[in-house]
Amino acid sequence: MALDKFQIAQRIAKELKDGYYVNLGIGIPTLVANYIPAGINVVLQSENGLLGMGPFPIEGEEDPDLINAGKQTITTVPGSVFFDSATSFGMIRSGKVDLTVLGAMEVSENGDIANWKIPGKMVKGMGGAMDLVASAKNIIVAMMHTNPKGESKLLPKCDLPLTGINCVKKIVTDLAVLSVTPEGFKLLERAPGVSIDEIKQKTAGKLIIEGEVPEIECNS
Amino acid sequence: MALDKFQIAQRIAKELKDGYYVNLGIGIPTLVANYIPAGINVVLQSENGLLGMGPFPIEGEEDPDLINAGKQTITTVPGSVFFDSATSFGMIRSGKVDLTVLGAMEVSENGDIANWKIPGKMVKGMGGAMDLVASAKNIIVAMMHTNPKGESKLLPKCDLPLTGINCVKKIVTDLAVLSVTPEGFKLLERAPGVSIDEIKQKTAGKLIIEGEVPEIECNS
Amino acid sequence: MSKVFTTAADAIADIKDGSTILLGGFGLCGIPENSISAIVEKGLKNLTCVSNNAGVDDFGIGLMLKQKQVKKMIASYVGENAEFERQLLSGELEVELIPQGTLATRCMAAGYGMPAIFTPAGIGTEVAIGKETRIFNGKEYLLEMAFDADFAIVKAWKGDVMGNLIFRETARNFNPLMAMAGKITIAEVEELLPAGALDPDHIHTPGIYVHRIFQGKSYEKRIEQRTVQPKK
Amino acid sequence: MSKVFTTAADAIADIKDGSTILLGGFGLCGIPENSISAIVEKGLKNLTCVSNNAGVDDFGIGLMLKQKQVKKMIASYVGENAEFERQLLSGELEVELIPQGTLATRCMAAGYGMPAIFTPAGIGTEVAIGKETRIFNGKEYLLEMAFDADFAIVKAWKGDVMGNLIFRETARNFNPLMAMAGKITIAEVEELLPAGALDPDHIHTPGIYVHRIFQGKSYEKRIEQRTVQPKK
Repeated sequence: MALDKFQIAQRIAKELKDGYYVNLGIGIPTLVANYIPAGINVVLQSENGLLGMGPFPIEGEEDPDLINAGKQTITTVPGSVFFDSATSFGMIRSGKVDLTVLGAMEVSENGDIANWKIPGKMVKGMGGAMDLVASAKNIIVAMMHTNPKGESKLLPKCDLPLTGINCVKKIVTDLAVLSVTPEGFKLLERAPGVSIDEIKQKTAGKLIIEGEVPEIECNS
Repeated sequence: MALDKFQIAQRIAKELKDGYYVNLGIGIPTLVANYIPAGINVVLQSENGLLGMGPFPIEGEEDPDLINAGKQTITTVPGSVFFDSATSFGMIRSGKVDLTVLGAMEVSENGDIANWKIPGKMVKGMGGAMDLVASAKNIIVAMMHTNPKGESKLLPKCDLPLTGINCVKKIVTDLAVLSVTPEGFKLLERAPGVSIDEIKQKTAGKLIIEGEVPEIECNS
Repeated sequence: MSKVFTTAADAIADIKDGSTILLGGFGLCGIPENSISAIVEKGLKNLTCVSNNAGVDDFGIGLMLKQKQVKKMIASYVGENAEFERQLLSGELEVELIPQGTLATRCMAAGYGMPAIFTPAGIGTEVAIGKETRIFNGKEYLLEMAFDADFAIVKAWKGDVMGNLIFRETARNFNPLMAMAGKITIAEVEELLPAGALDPDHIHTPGIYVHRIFQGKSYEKRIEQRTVQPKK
Repeated sequence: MSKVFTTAADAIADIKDGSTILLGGFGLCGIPENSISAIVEKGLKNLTCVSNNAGVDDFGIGLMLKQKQVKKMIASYVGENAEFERQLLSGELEVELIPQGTLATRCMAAGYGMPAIFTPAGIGTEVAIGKETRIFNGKEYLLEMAFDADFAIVKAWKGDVMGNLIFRETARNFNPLMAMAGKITIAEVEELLPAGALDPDHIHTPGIYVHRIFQGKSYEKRIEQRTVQPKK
């Protein structure tokens, strides 16, 4: 059975280590914050200018001066700090952010990512995505394995305009966990009950399967 | 009669305009702060990281965390602001400081300045001088017209290692006020009772004299 | 020589048609509401606006777009604006999209007197087309130029008559960077205080970067995405 | 994973002979007194020290020089130190002098992930020898590289357990810049506070840049040039 978006987020949360500074993109990545394992302290960065992002505010306590990079009202945790956007991207560019999680429309077997533009559709802009993917030392992509038409999003080469090159390290989809290696996508784990054949069939890029492929552990 | 160092400072103070941000170097330039004309408000920058430098503290009120670029204990005036040294040189480099006054060992007729190093002597370093002269939009040099050996410090070309090139706009010495023009040193004013001949004799670089050369007005 | 202006209209009075203006804010957070209203009121035309976003249909830079005052928009993300989309598709509006960090750093570069900076953002993408690249320590970077803008308009929380500014929370965002980058910088503040009222250790933008300052009126501070948890 | 260390000796325990260390401070103002003592105590050798100045004979980096721990000093001004002069003239000590703004900005560049910056400081002088120059808008600039340092050691006024730092007055100087630039950054503070004790709008160095923090002891804060006005 394929994972739902909450389970994808939960699986990614297992990649967190104590003391990590983490940037979570919009969509499924944001949900990762809900599954931080016990005993693990991470600091969430929001690239508009905040370290120490907390949950959404209690209704009635929204502060228009306090938003995240998705423009949502948020809160802070004790020890938080505000800074300007150049400082924010400075810490991203200098590799101080340990992990970046973001969504994608396509990932190629060499780690290229496309997630900002679809030719023929209104282009909204790349926001901070290009900065993040060009600089982050560890990028995990959270996405569905196939697009709504059923076509693979894990490709030999991206068709869509690129956001960045050679940058994705790991991919967690509804079907599998894969790492990006010099040889291609290496299958690390599969969703409970999902066959290796199904993953093969839905992965257009080169897929490497070595030995037993365990099932993803889902707590819920 | 040649000006003393206080009179040189006083003459330079007449170049100040209301609203100016000013960086004063060590030595005679520091004295300029004592002669700011009435009705003129200027903000003094210290390149270690302060806008709004005030006078020396009252004895017993020295604060080791509060020094100027000459490492002297100082005070601040209301509206002052502290910042790091990169911000400080950022505002210098981007031309936000209106006037820089500094001392020199030699100035050449094209506005080159040498003031940091004497071959054969222990070299202490350029400090912020190279940054200041490379970036300041308006540089006035305060110095004696000749060195202790009686040799001119206004030269066709500097002999000493340079601090910066094509940067000095005006020079106030014990003998004269001169501007640096594409044609050479232009004599603007002379010290009371000092003859044009004396200035000619003590200026090794090309000297331009046009029309009457008024005497410097000294209040004290 | 006072930097203090009484009204937004006075502070922006010499901005001319065709000017390039940096506008602070991220989404609708920390935007110079009063200055934007004054620009709309004045009816300036053919502006090039640099701002991370382009407002929404009826607020922020969206108000200037509605009056067709903007010739060119330079931004990193322009999602939430139907009128923007219409003008873009009809060719009335020119748009240049640049990565958010590049936008921020090109402002900072201007304020620090650095003519250009190197950033890896956009390497291997269409952003890099026609731009110089260079490898340092095995990594490829793009050369990006500092902004050269006639005016910067920013919004701060508190300011003093010397032009010193303090921002609040994430309303800081691009404001201090753009404040450094304008040839003329105009700051509107929620509270304008006398010299000495702000702690000199707490100031985000030193007054040397701010040419004009005024106290804004009736800030709406509209929230773009109200996300909350239910009361317990 | 706590960043908090109990003693200076613990915080610097893994610094090795031959390391490159950035040391905050301007003159004797805002220098990491406790860390310097610990480095002297530990007897580290062959260090490359980057700091605006080199202390005085019996304080600051001067204490390290006295023990002949410094192989190379990178600074902008090294005036006040007889032992320094002796070692320099005898060839025991290597010295590289660089303009103060270049020093500051090369630290900042490292912290901002910019591999190099352009500055006009030093154009036409011996500082430019062997360096790449480039003209932007008719003005010539030097290309200067970001620092690549093993450790940065800085001194702040207040800090919290997250590594967030606040500096006091002109003791800020190079400290926040070097804090950003170290592969490992060690901060000593006069007062170490719990998370949440510092106003998040007032923090100068975000904790992400600080790997270790400890509360220093008995700061001497020596004054180098005591200049005063007489009491009235």
